[in-house]
Amino acid sequence: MIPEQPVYLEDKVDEIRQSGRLAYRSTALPTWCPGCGYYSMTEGLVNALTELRIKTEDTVIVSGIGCASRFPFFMDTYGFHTLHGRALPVATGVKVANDKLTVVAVGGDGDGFAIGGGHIPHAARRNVNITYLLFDNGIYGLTKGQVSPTSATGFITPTSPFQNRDAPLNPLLMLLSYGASWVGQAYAGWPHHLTQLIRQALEHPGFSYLHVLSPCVTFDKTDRTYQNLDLAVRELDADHDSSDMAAAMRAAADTSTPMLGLYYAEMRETLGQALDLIAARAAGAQRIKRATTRHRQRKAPA
Amino acid sequence: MAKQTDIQISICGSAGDGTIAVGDIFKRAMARAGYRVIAFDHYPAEIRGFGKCISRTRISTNQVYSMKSYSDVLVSLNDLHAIPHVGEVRDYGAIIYDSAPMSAVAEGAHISGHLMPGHLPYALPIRELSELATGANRSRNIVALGFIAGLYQLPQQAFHQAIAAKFETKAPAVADTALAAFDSGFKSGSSTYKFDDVQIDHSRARKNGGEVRMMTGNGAIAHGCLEAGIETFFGYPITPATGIMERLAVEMPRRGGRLVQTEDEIAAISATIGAGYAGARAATATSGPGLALMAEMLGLGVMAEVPAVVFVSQRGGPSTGMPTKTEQSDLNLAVWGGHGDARRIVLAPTNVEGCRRCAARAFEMAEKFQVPVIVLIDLYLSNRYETVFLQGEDNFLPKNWQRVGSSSPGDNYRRYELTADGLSPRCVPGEAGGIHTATGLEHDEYGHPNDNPDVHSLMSKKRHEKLHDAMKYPGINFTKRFGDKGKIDVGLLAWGSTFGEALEAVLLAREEGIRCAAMKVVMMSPLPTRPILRFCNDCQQVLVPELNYTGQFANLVAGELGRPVVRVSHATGAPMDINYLLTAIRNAAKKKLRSKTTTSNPAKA
Amino acid sequence: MPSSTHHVVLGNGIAGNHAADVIRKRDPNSRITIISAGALLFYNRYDLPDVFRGRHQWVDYLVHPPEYYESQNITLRRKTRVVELDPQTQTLSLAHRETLHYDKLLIATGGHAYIPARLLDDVGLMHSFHNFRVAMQVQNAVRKNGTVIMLGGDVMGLDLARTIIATGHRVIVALDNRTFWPHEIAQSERARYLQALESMGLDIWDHGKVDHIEAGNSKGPARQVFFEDGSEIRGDVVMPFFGLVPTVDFLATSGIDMERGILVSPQLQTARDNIWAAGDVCQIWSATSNAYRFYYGYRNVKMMGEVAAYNMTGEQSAFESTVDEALEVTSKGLLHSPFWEYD
Amino acid sequence: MGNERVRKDYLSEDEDLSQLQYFGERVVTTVRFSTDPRDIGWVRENVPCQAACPADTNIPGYIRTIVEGRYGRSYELNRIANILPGVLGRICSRPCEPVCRHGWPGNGEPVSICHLKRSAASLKAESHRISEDLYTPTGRRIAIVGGGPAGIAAAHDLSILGHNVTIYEREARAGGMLRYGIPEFRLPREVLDIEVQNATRMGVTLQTGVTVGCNEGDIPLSKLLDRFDAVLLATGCMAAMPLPLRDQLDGRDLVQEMPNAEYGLNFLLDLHRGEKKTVGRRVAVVGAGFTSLDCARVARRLGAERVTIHIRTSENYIPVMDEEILEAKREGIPIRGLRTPVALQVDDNGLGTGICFVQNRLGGWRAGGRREAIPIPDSEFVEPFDTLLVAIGQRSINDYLDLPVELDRWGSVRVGEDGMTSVQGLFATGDFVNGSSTVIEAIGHGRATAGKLDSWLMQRVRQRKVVRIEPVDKPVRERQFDFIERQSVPTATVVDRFKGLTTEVEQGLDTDHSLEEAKRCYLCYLKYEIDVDNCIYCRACIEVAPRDCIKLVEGVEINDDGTYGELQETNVWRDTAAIWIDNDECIRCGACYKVCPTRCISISKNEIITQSV
Repeated sequence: MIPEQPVYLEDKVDEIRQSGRLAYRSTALPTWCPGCGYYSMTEGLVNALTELRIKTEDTVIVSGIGCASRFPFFMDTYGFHTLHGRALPVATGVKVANDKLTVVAVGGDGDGFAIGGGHIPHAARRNVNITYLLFDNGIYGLTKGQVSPTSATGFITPTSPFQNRDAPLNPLLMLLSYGASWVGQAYAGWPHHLTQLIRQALEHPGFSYLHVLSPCVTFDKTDRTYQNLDLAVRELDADHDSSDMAAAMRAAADTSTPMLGLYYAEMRETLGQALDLIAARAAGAQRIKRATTRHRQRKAPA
Repeated sequence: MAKQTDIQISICGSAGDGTIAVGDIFKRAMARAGYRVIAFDHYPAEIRGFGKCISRTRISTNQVYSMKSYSDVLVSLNDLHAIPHVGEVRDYGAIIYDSAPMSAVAEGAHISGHLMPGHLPYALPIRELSELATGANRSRNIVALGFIAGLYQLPQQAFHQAIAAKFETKAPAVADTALAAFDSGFKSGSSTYKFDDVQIDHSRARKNGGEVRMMTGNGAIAHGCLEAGIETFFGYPITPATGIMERLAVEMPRRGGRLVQTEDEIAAISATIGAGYAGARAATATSGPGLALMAEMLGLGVMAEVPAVVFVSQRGGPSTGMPTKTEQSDLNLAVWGGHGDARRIVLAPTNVEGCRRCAARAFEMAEKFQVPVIVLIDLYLSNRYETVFLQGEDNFLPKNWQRVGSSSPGDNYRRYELTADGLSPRCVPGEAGGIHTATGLEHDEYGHPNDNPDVHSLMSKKRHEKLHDAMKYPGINFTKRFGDKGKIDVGLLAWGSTFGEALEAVLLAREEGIRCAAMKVVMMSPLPTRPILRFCNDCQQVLVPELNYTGQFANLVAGELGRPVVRVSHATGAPMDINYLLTAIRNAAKKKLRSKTTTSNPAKA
Repeated sequence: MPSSTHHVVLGNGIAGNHAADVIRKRDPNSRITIISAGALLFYNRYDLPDVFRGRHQWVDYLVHPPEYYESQNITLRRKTRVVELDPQTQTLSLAHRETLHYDKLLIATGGHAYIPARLLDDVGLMHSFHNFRVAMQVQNAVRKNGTVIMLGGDVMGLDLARTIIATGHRVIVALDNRTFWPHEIAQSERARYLQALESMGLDIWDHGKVDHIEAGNSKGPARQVFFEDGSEIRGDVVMPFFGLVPTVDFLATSGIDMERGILVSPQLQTARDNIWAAGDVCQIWSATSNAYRFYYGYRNVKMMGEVAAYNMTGEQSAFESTVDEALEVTSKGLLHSPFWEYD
Repeated sequence: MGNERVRKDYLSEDEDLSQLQYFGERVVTTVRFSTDPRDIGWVRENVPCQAACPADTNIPGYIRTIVEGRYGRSYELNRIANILPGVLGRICSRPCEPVCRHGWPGNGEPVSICHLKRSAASLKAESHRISEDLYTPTGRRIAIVGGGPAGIAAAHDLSILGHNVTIYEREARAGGMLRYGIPEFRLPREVLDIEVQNATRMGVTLQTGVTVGCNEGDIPLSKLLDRFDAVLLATGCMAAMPLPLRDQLDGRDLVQEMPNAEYGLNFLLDLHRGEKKTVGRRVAVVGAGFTSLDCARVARRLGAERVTIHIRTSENYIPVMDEEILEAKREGIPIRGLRTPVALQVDDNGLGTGICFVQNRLGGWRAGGRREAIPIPDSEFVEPFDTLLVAIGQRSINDYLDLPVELDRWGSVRVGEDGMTSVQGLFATGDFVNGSSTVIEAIGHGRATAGKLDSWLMQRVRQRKVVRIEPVDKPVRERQFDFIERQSVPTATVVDRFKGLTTEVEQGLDTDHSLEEAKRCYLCYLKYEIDVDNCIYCRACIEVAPRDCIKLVEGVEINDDGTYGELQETNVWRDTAAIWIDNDECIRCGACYKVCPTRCISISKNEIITQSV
């Protein structure tokens, strides 16, 4: 679109250069399929990090396996490309090791909800202060288009040639019930909105889960395409109360018209705080214990 | 008498009798008294109820590394459980039991009917004494303990302190009760005429017993972790490794360390690798089944060159196998487990002291060689107690990784730079200029994915050859020979907990005049083949005793040395049977004699 | 014949052990259990005086090594006291509340030292000598060249006295009407026998009955014995030797005929089926003297055990003592009792 | 015909999503005007046809309106530029077509821009009314000498600007070369009449049959200069270039002396003035321009049996459209190349019998894509003829100037930046200044000079070029349009052509063919731009791009004149500040636009228009 004020591309380019956005990018060109929503996620993260002025060396991006796995390679931050389904526990390890780091786990629906499904509830309940960007395109892209836990019933893929008969998961409902302290949904087709949500997610102290809807432009030409998503998605109602779990769950339950925005957020003790508290308690306990020991030893010889 | 102290006391009871607890007090008291202790408890797989518990403690003037094949004293807190163990008491050894059980017992159900003629019975109204002293029969175990102390005139003070320490977290009344029970037992023990020939050489007890610590293998590992300044630990409960986590859960927070119980072993190793990547000294602990789950992530650690320490305490397998029985059947998994050429460092300490040292060094090695280090022990070593010197601490290195290689952070930094020794400059998140992405994909020096043939061969070479120096790493004897020097008839090549029994057997065999020696091998991967080969060449016959069916270590050695060895495999779930081993040595020695006579004559002619 | 018959022998003495030995020979497959109140394997009490000769290892007193019991498949239950016998159900109740069933029972619990009622208060101050442990205690209690006071002075005591004196100690015998028990001594003969005692080196103390005993003060001898006539003597130990009484207390409810001991036929059969008795515990019917009487001495006791064993395993042989029971004074003027002999 | 569907696509207000595969709604913001050199430079660089057009015709604009079926608007867009669309739609030399992006390597044939111009003119509604933005009268009086294309164009503009304009035309009617040089079978006179009429009817006084010159009866230029505020000379090049021949004495011109030889220009002028012209059986035409072709074709129509065109190089290198050459050949006119006339053979009674050529070989290149011709020694030969027509070029005549006007070394007047000659108030334009050129160049130059003249008169610039930027809410092309063949124009049969001199050869495109042809146009004035704010750098556009038209760039150079320079391409992710659609390569297929997941690609229409200031 043409803005009212004439904007010239090269002016914009200078602006971008000055913004420092590019510093977050690696030199290697992303190898995702052109049009892939991961680009949207990458830019969203890049912009959010830029806005928040988070240093590249203080950022760690952890990925598992799947199309997301290459994510870290396209960022000039610290990155760890791990194993299928293991992004969350590894990220937890990084965060526990160094609370000062901004840790972002990225993964797809297969990585997150199939092989890695066991880790999500625990990252959520521990409220480890990381951000989990889950990229849901309802398909296994890297292995060339098999059904995933979020594939629609009836979806036909090489591994479900006679239609997928499984019901898809409802990740948002899961995360809400897992006790994730920040749950939001974005859409790769709305990059600005996505950026803002990622920013909020990064700012949230605790486990923030951002569900990013995206097509697989290569292996799903029929079901979850940009066209269809464009028509399906809408923003959460303006009056949605993100502190109201019930409301969030109602919204999450409506899968026909996926709603974008912040579903639920609460402030809760993070894993880091918990561990600090434990450390404090332990220090205290030690003092008490010594006292009793002395008492005993006075008595013992009697 | 000049004879040095070397006695083994077994306390047998039912879960809930406080068998293990009282055994614990006993060994701690003896350690305080300055004796060397090794102890191995047997407790049931059942959570509660009437499972059998046996606490065996061997105390000696000089540290020994295996239990004796027999006990000198058996205390029965529960006859039904104790009766089958009467046979493990030697002739003229003592058996202490309750002469006044609370309820009538069926014919043959009382231990007094099962003593061997050589045993010396001490029928003691344990329950009554307990009730007399404490008003309740719950302190039978401690009465019995007191009785032993009294009977053998062990230092009462040491026991008082041990008991006080044991119950320091409980209400004071608890400790008072315990002390009263002990004293009554002690009194009757002292006044009992001593028929047995169990001898304790009090003169040789080190007076300054304080600097000696009593630890299990698990405890020693935890201790080593703490000495190494462990920062994060992630674990998932599994017998027999849980003790490590439980200990660290108490101690780490006090030192600002962070411990998280994860949802499974996969998460545990994942988080450990994550923390290692982030620069923390990180570890996890598990057993065979857990290690199997961790195999994939270990591959990542090797590929991404992330330091991490994994403590593995083996138990009876495969599958759930025998969770409370010991076995050395995860060696293959530890050394080779996982996909791809995933060379990692595997240390297998042979005693509790070794557990501590290996645990601490493991962090240093993981850091220096940028690779996961597995410290492989087994249930026997995990749970057995030994006295450990903390005097003259090895000074373990604080966390640091030297900047090797030419590329320095910021300046064309190459995380996986190919260097002479294969070690690359490591940076961790938070360090400007060190930004890189660690990956499980094959990668070039910068860490960029690259599956070009040259890159793969070069990087594979790097990942393997950087470990050569590990065999030279100071502070641990990766191999050590004991027994006869020079050419010998029989050599035992032993690893892990089994080495203790091997050494014991060798000592016994030497008393029989067999020329033999034992070599302990602490480093399983990479295998220090040179010293092992030298040893083997000194031996007419090399026996490899181990607690598994297939002879995993034997296979490893035979494979790497291309030299035949004799498997002495013993997969019963129990520690290596010294007599079984002794027989094997005798046979080997005989065979050797035969072969000598047949072969030597023509040689002479 | 493969027999699962359970032969239970009460008593780990000479009678019991010889019985067990014979039973095993005659019925190799039967179950044999010997029940002993003591802690040790079978040893020869006749050797116990040797504790004064420096023989302090109980192992040295054993008649059989441990392996013997294994080879003979004999179960020896030590530190086990029988508290009750029920002939109806053929069960024994043991002190630790275990019950034990028997098919054939031999009671050979022997006897224990008789203590005159008036001395019961001072039992704690007296030393007995009935087993290794107490023997050792006596040996420990007696100082070098110390003094042993024997009250009464039966043949066991006199036997011990010989050794004590031989090892350089002093023995004072406080005479009593049970001196020389179980030998019956005619008054006329008494002086001659006392003479013999003195010539053996014993000190005779003839001041009538003991009034009471006291522990001595820190220095000086550990014991003082006061007599009714006010006289007193001092020594390291005071040992009662008033003869034996059968150990039968646990038979109170068993309905077995007893006088002082268990009354048995010449076949050593008690009044109850499947129960025999042998040794110092039993009184055997003597047709010649028309009375139930005791037979003492190693050979008698051994014989009883064997006879009982035969009869328990199907024989019907009778006991006949072959021992001349007379106490004699040797040509050297020394005493000699046939009950001192054993092999 | 796909015609209906396409119309529907582009005309219906409610878009049919299923057919137009693009997503979401555009926020159409207001049109804006820009004088930013980057915008102007962009149009100049990215609309090659318009850049090539001397009259600065908004070619994409008028072609798109044809696609939209708005022929009238299309005609107007043309007229704004060249005032004689119908005429130029037939005889324009089409400098635009060779540069047409569609003709670039790999893109196929250029769009037949010219024929579409004609379609606009001929297909516009009967009721079409032309519109003019009239300025208020200034009272200034301007005399224009010469009623040719340049003069007429200038007159039109000056009159619109509110001046009183008088054209002094020597001939009986206005039109100059259009009327007297170009044969009717190429340019029907009624078309010419209407458009000249349209151009001059807003208060332009036509003084025909009046010669400005020094002979008696003529109006001296000096006098005009007194009577008018300004005088504009637009007398073109009305004299034929003499044929240089060997051993030809000074002053003599064999061509003029010979009864059966003539200069082609004069031949045509006479013909169109109404003279009865005849030619022999064999006609030799020397020369390689429109004139020579016209002469040859006229000669055929006049009954000549063998007409041959002799040229110095070869037909590949002559400044004539291929169609013309093709038509000439169809009419049986061979073109003989690589020969230069060196002499004429004359018989006793002075008739030329043959022309003597020297054989050439091709040499190096000359400016304007012409080739050198290098004579081969001793290679002369003779072509016999009955009639010789020489058309090797034209020149201006300035013997009528009674003022000391500065001339250049070719003898034409020298004009300054402001279009004025060395004489105050005396301006000159068209071929008279530039030497023989094309109609469209004359018109363009005439109008340009008119603008300068106006500025001089009013002492200020009253008009300027601005870029009009209008958002376009969807791509108006589809990729398949790129595969439409260039539509060929139907022509009259040779038999019919020879029935007379007036039968128009090219019939022009009918509605359907016009539409098809129009669809071919890339509409280069559409600017495809990526909004980097919205761009996620996913490169989906690059994936679907039909050519290397979308690039990862660090930035773009800006030339000294403020226009865009080279794109600084990169393939380093961190340096990729933007994904940039290189409009130079862009063929406006809309593929990128349709595939963009975030709809960050915008389309705008960038047209240069004249704005009054």
